[in-house]
This record gives sequence, C-alpha cells and structure tokens, in this order.
Amino acid sequence: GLLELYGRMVRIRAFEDEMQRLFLRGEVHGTVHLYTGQEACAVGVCSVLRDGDRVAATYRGHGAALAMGTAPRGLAAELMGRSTGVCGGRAGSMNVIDLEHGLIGCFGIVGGSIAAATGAGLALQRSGGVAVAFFGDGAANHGYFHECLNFARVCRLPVVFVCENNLYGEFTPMQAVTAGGDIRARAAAYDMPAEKVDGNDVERVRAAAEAAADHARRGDGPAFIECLTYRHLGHSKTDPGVYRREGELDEWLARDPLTVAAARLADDGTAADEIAAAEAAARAEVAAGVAAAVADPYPDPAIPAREYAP
Amino acid sequence: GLLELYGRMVRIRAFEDEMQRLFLRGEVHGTVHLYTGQEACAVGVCSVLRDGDRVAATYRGHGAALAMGTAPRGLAAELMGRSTGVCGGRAGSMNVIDLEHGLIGCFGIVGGSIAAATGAGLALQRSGGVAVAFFGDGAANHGYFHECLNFARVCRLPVVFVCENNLYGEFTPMQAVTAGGDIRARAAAYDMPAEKVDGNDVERVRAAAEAAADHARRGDGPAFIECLTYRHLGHSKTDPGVYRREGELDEWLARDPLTVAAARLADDGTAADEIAAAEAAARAEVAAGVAAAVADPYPDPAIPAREYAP
Amino acid sequence: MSTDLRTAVRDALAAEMRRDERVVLFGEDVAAAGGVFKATPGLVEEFGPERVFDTPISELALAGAAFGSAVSGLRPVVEIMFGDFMALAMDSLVNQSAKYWYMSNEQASVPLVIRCAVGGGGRFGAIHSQTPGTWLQSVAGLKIVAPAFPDDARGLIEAAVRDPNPVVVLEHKRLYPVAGEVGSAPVPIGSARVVRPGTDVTIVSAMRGVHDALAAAEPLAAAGIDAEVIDLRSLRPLDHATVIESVRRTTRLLAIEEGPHLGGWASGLLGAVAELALGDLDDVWTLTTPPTPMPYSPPLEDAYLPGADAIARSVLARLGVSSPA
Amino acid sequence: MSTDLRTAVRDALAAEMRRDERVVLFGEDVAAAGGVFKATPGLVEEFGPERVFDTPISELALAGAAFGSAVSGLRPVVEIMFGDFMALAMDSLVNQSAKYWYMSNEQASVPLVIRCAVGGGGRFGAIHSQTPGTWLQSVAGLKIVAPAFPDDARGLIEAAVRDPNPVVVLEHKRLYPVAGEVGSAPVPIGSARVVRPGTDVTIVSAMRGVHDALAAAEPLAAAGIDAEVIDLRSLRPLDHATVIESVRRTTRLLAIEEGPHLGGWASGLLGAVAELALGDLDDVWTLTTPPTPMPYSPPLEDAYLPGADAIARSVLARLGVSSPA
Ligand SMILES: Cc1ncc(C[n+]2csc(CCOP(=O)(O)OP(=O)(O)O)c2C)c(N)n1
Ligand SMILES: Cc1ncc(C[n+]2csc(CCOP(=O)(O)OP(=O)(O)O)c2C)c(N)n1
Ligand SMILES: [Mg+2]
Ligand SMILES: [Mg+2]
Repeated sequence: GLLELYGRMVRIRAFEDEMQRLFLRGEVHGTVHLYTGQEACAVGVCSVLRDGDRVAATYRGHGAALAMGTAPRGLAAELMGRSTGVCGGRAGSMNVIDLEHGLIGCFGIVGGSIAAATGAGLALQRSGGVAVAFFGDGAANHGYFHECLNFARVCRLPVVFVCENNLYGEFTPMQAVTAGGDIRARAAAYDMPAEKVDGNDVERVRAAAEAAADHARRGDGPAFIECLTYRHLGHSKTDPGVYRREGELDEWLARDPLTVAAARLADDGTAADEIAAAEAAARAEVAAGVAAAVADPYPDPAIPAREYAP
Repeated sequence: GLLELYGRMVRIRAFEDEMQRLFLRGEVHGTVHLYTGQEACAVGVCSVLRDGDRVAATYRGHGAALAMGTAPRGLAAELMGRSTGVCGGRAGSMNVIDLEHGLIGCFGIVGGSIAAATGAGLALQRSGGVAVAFFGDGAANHGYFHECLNFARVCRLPVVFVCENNLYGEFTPMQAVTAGGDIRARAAAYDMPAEKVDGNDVERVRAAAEAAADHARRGDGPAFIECLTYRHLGHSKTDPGVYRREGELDEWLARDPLTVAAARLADDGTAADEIAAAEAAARAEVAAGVAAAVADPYPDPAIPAREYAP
Repeated sequence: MSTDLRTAVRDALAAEMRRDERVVLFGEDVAAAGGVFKATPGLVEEFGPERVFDTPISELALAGAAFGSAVSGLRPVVEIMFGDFMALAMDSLVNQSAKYWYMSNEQASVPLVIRCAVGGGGRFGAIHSQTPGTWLQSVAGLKIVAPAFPDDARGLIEAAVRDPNPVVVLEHKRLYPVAGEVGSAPVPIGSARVVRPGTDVTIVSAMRGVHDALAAAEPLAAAGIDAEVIDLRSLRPLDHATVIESVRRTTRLLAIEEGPHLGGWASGLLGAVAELALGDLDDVWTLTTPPTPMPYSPPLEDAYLPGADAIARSVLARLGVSSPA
Repeated sequence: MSTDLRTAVRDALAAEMRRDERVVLFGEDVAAAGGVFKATPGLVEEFGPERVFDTPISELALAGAAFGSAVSGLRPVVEIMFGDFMALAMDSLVNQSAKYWYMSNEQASVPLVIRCAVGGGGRFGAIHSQTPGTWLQSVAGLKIVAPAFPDDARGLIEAAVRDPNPVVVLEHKRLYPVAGEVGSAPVPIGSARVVRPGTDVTIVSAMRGVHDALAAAEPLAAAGIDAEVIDLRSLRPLDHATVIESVRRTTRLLAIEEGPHLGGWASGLLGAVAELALGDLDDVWTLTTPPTPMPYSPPLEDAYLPGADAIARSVLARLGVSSPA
C-alpha cells in the first residue's frame, strides 16, 4: 500500500540527508549526486518488480539501490569507501553495483544504464523477467538512448525505460538542449508505449510502471515512462545553483513526493501517528545502518586485486 | 531545367556503369558501392546549392561527388588508385574528398557524413551557407543520427539532412531494424521540418531541397528530407542479393529515375533527339574522363608522406 | 582436418553454441547473410533467430547489449564488422565490461566476446583497415586475442567464449583464406607460441606479421641467419615470458607490427623485454608502418605494409649481413 | 605572473579567442557555468553565445561538430568533460579528424582542439579517473599534449589552437590548483623539457608524475642519487631525442605512468629508447599502476597511484642503494 511506499521514500530521503552530512564532513569523497526530491520515481517503479528482474541506474542511483533492497549500511559504507561497502569500497557513489538485489549497477556514463538494461532484457527474454533503465532528461540526447531504444524495440526486449526528467542536466536546462522538448514523443517514434507521468506522485509512477512492466513481461517489447520530477539539491557537490528559475525550487518543494504521499495517506484516513511511525521506522533503520557504516574499516590496500575473473 | 538535371543523372549512371566494369576488370580495388538507381537524390539536392555550400556523403558517394562537380577523370582515377585521383589515390572509393567542389567528403563510417555536415553547418552559419548530409536508412539507427540532428536543431544550424531510404542497409531490410519504420517521423520529433519525397523524381527532390535549403539559409535551423529510392545493384562487390522481395527490383527498374525524367521531358515536349543528345554528351564526357584515368599513373610510394600539416 | 581460418572461426562458434545454449551471436548482417566476411554462414539456420540475429547499425548498442546480457546470464558473441568501428563500441567495452569484475568487487564477471575483422592489404582504405589492438591494449580487465592460424583461431575462439572475462578477437582480413590443420587442443589466452625455432634472432609478431616473418626466415636462412619466429597470439595478457626465454638465447629481438611505431604494441614489447632482460640483449628493434593512415592505392598500400621482403632486409641490415646475391 | 593551471588554461583560451575570431568553444556546461572544472569561466561573457556555448550531452556529436567546422573554416575547441568520455568521441576524432589531412592528399587539415580532464586521485572512481592518452597514442595524424605546469598549459594550449592538426589536450585534475609562473614563450608541441638536471638516473613522466618525480628527487639526492627529471609535455609526437640525450649521460631510465603497464606509453618509451640507444643503457624500468581499474576508496586509490615515495623507493631499490635512515 501507499504507506509502505511512503516508508521506502522516507528511507531514501533519510539516507540522502545522511550522505550530504557525511560528504560535508569529508567521509564521502570525490563527488556525490543526491536523489532528494525524486524518490517517487525509483520507489514507484521498483515496487512493481519481481525476483529476477533487473535494474540499471545512474550515478544518481542511491534511490534505485535502496528501492531494490540494498542495505543502507552497505550502501553508506560503499560511499565512504569502506570494506563493508556493497562493492568493498572499490566503486564509490557513482558506480554502485548490487546484483544480489537485482541492481546491475549505477552507471557513471550518461546513457550507460540504458545500454545495461537493454542487454539485460536480452537475457531476461528467456525467463520472463523485466529489465529497467533509469536515466535523466540529459541522457535523452545521447547516442545510447537512440541506439538502445531502437535496438530494444526491434528485438522486442522486455525493458522498461524510465526517464527521470528533472528539468536539468547538470546546470543546463532540458529545454535548451533537447530539440522538440518532448522526450516522450521521441520514445513514441520508436513505436513503443510511452507515457508521461507526475514523477512526484508515487502511485501514478507505480501505475505507469505496472502497465509498462506488464507489456514487457507479456512479450510485447519495451515501454517508456517519462517521470516529471525535480532534484531539490544541487547536481553534485559543486553546483552554482544559479540556473534555477526564481521560485522554481519552492514550487517543487511544495510538491515534494513525500509531502504528496503523506497528504494522500491522511486524506485516505491513515492515522497521523501511523504515518509518523512509518517515517520514524524508516529514519531509524537508515540511521542505524549509516552509524554502523561509519564505524566500518577501510579496505586493506595490501590485499592484491585480481585483474581477471578466474 | 529538367534536361540539365537529366544530363547530370546520366553522367552518374554512365560513371557507375564504367566503375562496375573496371571493378570486374580489377582496376577498381577492394570494394565499391554504386549509386545506380539513386541518381535523382544527389542531382536534385545538389542542384539547389550555391558556391560555398558544402556536402558530406557516404561510401556510396560517387553520385554526390559528380553532382557537386568533381571531374569524372579525377574521380575515376581515385577509384583506381592513380596519382591523378582527386585524393591522389590515397582515399579510394569510400572516402573521396573534393573540397574545391564543396565535397567535405564521402565517409566510410555509417553516420559520419551526418556529423561532418553538422559541423560544417556551425561554420557556415557565419556566412549564410548551407551544409548537406547524405546518408542511408541504416544510418538512421545510429547514434550519430540522433546526436547530430538534435545538436543541429538546438544550435539552429543551417543543415539539410537527406536520408536516402533505399530500403536496405547492406542485406538487411530497413523495416526489420528500424523501430516504427518511419524515419521522417524521427526527424520531426526533433522539431525540424521533415518531408518524405519520391527519391526517384528529380524534380520533387529538387523542390524539397529548395524548401529545406531556404529554411536553413534563412537562419531557421536544419531541415530533413527522406528520399524513397532504391539501389539497382548489390550493396557492394559481394552481395548475395537474395534479400530482395520477388519482383521488387523490376518494380523499381520501371521507376528508374532516368526513365522517369526522360518520360517527363518527352511529355513536356522536349524532342527525342534533344534528350538523346543530352544523354550522349553526358556519356561521352564520362567515357573520355574514364579513359584518361585508366591511362593515368600510379602514385610513387617512394615519395614520403607527411603525418601532419605544417 | 585442414580448413581455412574463416571456416575455423565459424566452426568454433558453432561448436561453442552447441555446447552451451547461453551462447548467442548478433551483429550487422551476421545471420541471414552469414556475415560480410562470411565467417558465420549457417549459424542462424542451425541455432535459430533467437540465438543468432541481425541488428541495426548501432555499434554502441551492440557493445552495450553484450555487456548487459553477459552480466545477466548469457554468453554473447558480437561481431563488429570492421575493427575500425570498435571506436564506436568502445565506451561500453571499456567503461562497462572491462571494469565490472573489479569494480563490483568480484560480484560478477562479464563473459562476452567481440569479434572484428582487422588489418590492411585488402584495398579497403584508411577507415576499413585499422587494427584496434593498440586502442585497447592498456585497458585493464580486457583480453585481446589475435590468431594467425586456423587452429589458433579455433582454439582462441573456444577459449574466448568460455572465458569469464570480456575478450576481443581480432581476425585479420588477409588471413581468412589461409588454410591449415585444425585440431582440438586448448589454446590458452595469453600464451605465445614459437612457430619456428631459431638461434640468431627472435622475430615476434601477430596475425599476418607471423606469416610474413615465417616467409622472411627462408631468405634469412639462405643468408646464414637462423630466425626464431614467435606468434604472440594474444595482445592482452601478453606472454612476455616466452619472448624473453627466446631472446635470452638469440640476444636479438625484432617486433613487427601492422601499425605506427609510436603507441604501438611492438615498442611496448621491446620496453617490457628491456625492463626484464636488458643484460641479455645485443639488439632490439621494430618494423612498423609509417605514421600515416593506411593508403588505398595498391602500390602505396603495398609499400606501407611491412612484408616479408622488408623483414628480411631489415634483419640483414641490422645484423650487418649482406644479402645473398 | 603566478597563477594556477586552471586559470592558465582559461587565460590561454581567452587570449587565443581574442587573437583569432575563428576560435569557438563548446561543450557540456562550459558557457553559463564556466565548466565543471571551472576552466572556462567568463568566456561566454566576453565572447558571446555565438562563440562559446553549452551543448547537449552528446560526445560523438561534439567531436563530429568539431571536425566538420574545422574543415569549414573555424578553429573549434571542444571540452570533453572527463577524459573517460573520450571513448564516446573517439570515432570522429580517429576516423574523421586524424585521417583527413593525409587521406585528402593534403587538401585541408583539421585545426581542432579537444580538451579533457584526466587522471586519478580525486576519489572519482574508475569511470572518471582515466587518462585516455594510451587509447589514442597510436593514432597517426593526431597530436596529444599533457602539461604539468601552468606555463606549459598556457603554451601548449596556445600551440594547440594555432596548430593546423587535431590536438588532444590532457588536463590532469590534480594539477588544476597547482600554481606557477606563466610567461609568454612558445611551447612547441612535441618537445620535452628537462625540469631537473641530474647525472645518475633519468626519470621521465608527464602531468602529475612530473611533480611526483621532482618530489622524489629530494630524498634521492639525500641518498646520493642525482636524478634528472624530464617532463614529456607531449605524448604524440613524442620527443625521444631529449630522453635519449639524457639517458646517454645517466645510463638509467625510469618512466612513470599513471596507468597500467601493458599497452602504456611508458613501456613504449623504454622500447623506443632501447631501439635507438641500447648500448648506452645500464638499466631501464617503469613505475605504473596495477592492472585494474582505478579504485574509489581513498586508501586503495592512494596505494594504486605511483607517488613520490614509491618513485624514490623504486629508484633506490633498482640502483641497489639503501634508503637513508
Ligand atoms: C557520457 C557522459 N557525459 C557527461 C557526463 C557528465 N555528467 C554527469 S551527470 C550529467 C548530467 C546528466 O543529466 P541528466 O541525464 O538529466 O541526469 P540528472 O543528473 O539530472 O539526474 C553530466 C553531463 C557523464 N557522466 N557521462
Ligand atoms: C559505423 C559503421 N557500421 C557498419 C558499417 C558497414 N556498412 C557499410 S554500408 C552499411 C549499410 C548502410 O546502410 P544505409 O545507411 O541504408 O546506406 P546504403 O548503403 O543503403 O546506401 C554498413 C552496415 C560502416 N561502414 N560503418
Ligand atoms: Mg536531469
Ligand atoms: Mg540503405
């Protein structure tokens, strides 16, 4: 139900809050791309997936990882470069991989997730599974987008392409670099079902994902969803932020996916303390995981790495 | 007038006939991709260009080269690897370059011509010139297509994209590998004027090119033309040919662009001997050029080549 | 059984597909047409369109589909028609496939094979004649094999398909028609082979260069120079040990590469040998192409490529032996 | 005037744009935001959106647009944000730009510049830390420059923009904040520089490695070893003459590369030196990274990169000198 979805979104929000704090404290290194504001997309989509399905996400992928079941501790430890990280600290924030939970990976190359899911679709075709690609509006201008959507359609692969249109690629407005400005229409030109949904409404996202996954699972080929959403924070650690239209952030904060879901829960008669309990539970789980991760050790560089799988 | 266009098409036809003969005689090496059947596309489009405009074509580029004014002798010599070749024999059939005549090049990489013209458009933007990209239906599935059409539209570049849809990419039917099957619709999704024309009717191609070039020259950005056409011969030297639908070739031979033009000329009252004279003149010019090229010397490998421009 | 290299490739692919139904094959015109180089005829007929299929002209998607399917249970074999087009596929190969095993902390490997036709001499011009080995040789996590003989093509494709790591197979165009015996012994990736024992100079090459070196060994023998010829067979990992063992005996090393000197594998091999065995060396040198793209014109292309004559002349000159009259 | 390397890049670009109005600059977030690495702030303000503009995330189109505009009268400078993304741009660079001058029979050259930020040490992980020099070093017709100091960044960018050939500029991320004097003397592409004269061993590197080598020279001097340090500055063409001149004096050569050994430029350099000056060599070796992708975790990344300590230790060990207590 929605309460469950709400809890999952809070989990992501709480996690990203922690990561921002840890980044500022110097515990998360390099750069970090937070998912804050887009939680409904990953939670809504991943909630329709089954065992054996697979997801490919981007460098902005903590939400997808958590939505697939990656433990907060292992994810936090990865971002801090600890040996208990889900990739032993080797990958870092931009490249998290967690196959046990169906996450093929977060891909640091814009468009890479689209290719990974397309390939996974080729394999899952045999088993009735579905592969999901998350990517941004900026990726819709990349060769990966075009080649892979066409390839997937031509081969009738069970892939759900999820474009999280958060209006910007880094500091550049989507409208300034996207001819036609309509990403959904591009997907439709490849002759696949293509829907545009409010990406801040987890139930609408879920419904669209259900239809898309059904289509794919049925053997009818790929489907496309454009989720209109917004990132509340900067693109990554360094972000002038000046590109936002005045008042834009406030408008979107008012449509925060957590607020939207909480309001609907209340409207639907869920007791306030039930909502608060779900939130508290999610936050507590994350806090515990992150606290554990902070105490985890760094990997030992003396242990030799293997170039090849044996 | 149409008679002039007809003569230019005959010139290409005659040239390709000669090249096929020379290829079978071992004078043209490696492989060769003939333009036979598609003459109306290059002739129609290039007939609207002006001094300073630029064209990028493909490995199937003899038609574009001749239509731009490359001399038959220099082109034939290039294909035979002679020192008098327009590239001194260094480039060969797939990579002919003739900047003097506005031909940026023929590009051996599928999609490469699209990029070359896009870039040229960036430069020509300053001077009011127009750049033309010729490419095939197969190229419409390539990352080059997507990235460059989007780029050109976003930057409002004066580029005319001309897709010669001859129904096959090598031995693979366009419909089997092109999701949606409608290349024009893809271009339209980038918000540029996009027209589909009978690519075997040189006057229709010319009219579409005129509109597209005007649009571009006016500063309104790129335009797209899909020319429906057919190659009469195999893809290249080795071609099983088995992929063609039965009767398909005959249908297209009946709509040979030369036949179509000649019939219209006759309908319009051009005397038969005038048409014949134009044809004979074109054939004679090509024959003379090719004969001269056959007698031309090979380059001397002892002359050292320079890696870099000084 | 004697067969040509082209058929050895095909037969090895067919055998692997019979052995393991996770193996799939896709690429441009590989199915219905059996491949532009005719290296895959009959496979779609035997294994069906689910396992062998033609694709759009989308090299980046091909490499990406190979990656994604390889980490999801398949064993994809992809044909990138000409090695020159590997640049278009490279991002997925380098930034996804080659990095996955290490970066995932060994959660999974990426068992894919990318085959491509490489090399000059076919009058295909500068954009259809390159050997992308040097673009990729420094990529950790990737393997690169480069057979010179039908039996090695068979054995290396077998090994590549079975290998849990991404493997690039370079198939030299001028070798497709070369015939030879084909056996069944495994050919480990990363093992060079002495194809002609000798005592005076070690000549190392790969693919077509091995044949040129063998041909050059004849006039050299006539001039009193006994050349040892080593076929590298793999460019990554590279079997330095076999080369060094040989050079310790001959004290002279010539590496022949079909490509420019700077940035090539040949000078890198010399460097690695010098690093490990400097004291044993009397001479080391390379024979490569000029630093330009491959020319199309036949006399230019012939002069551009290092052939048997040039090899023999180079050895004679470097050893200070005058050529037999 | 002292400035950091980042500003030296910016100032050189601005100066070239003032000098030649054919120079244009484009890339992802280079205009309004002034570049992700802040190497291009203020340029759109000074030169306007016709000459400095932000683009879609389309590396292949960027490289293609650079090619097409360069052969049509412009002098484009393109930023490919991270060197790792060069794989996506490579086809146009290698198969169009690098081949045009030769293949067109010198009808026209391709005066373009592609800049990218390279190298590790920034905790950016395996896909944002590579140095694509080795992918490209064998590409005939291309030039590759790799400054280590602000003045060389200034001079090499000046030279790159004025060069009629395609030039790739590698800008090492860890060097952007490094400060130094900036002058106005030309820095020819393809010329190395002795940055520390010495007599006992020649240490050659590029970019960050030069600084590490200079740092290592101090403890080495304390141990009685006088190291000569050479900054290659360009990877193609590569100034073998300066290296060989040095090695003939020192008889020992160490090449330090931030990248794996096999397929790297360091072993290639050793090979080229051995080919030309074998008799003068007492020892040659390399210090490179392990053959894996770059790790993210700080202790792993630190251990992965060859730093000053490792260089000093390596020289001491190779020369059989025990470290000063
Ligand atoms: C191929 C490639 N080009 C450029 C980058 C640098 N980069 C990282 S994120 C980003 C913006 C992507 O925008 P979008 O696809 O909208 O995703 P968002 O970050 O908004 O979620 C860019 C340009 C990259 N990682 N990969
Ligand atoms: C990037 C790339 N991939 C593959 C090829 C091999 N190839 C040459 S022509 C061709 C078919 C192209 O079809 P289309 O674009 O329809 O053009 P046509 O040959 O029909 O004129 C292919 C696959 C190539 N040259 N470049
Ligand atoms: Mg975005
Ligand atoms: Mg076609």
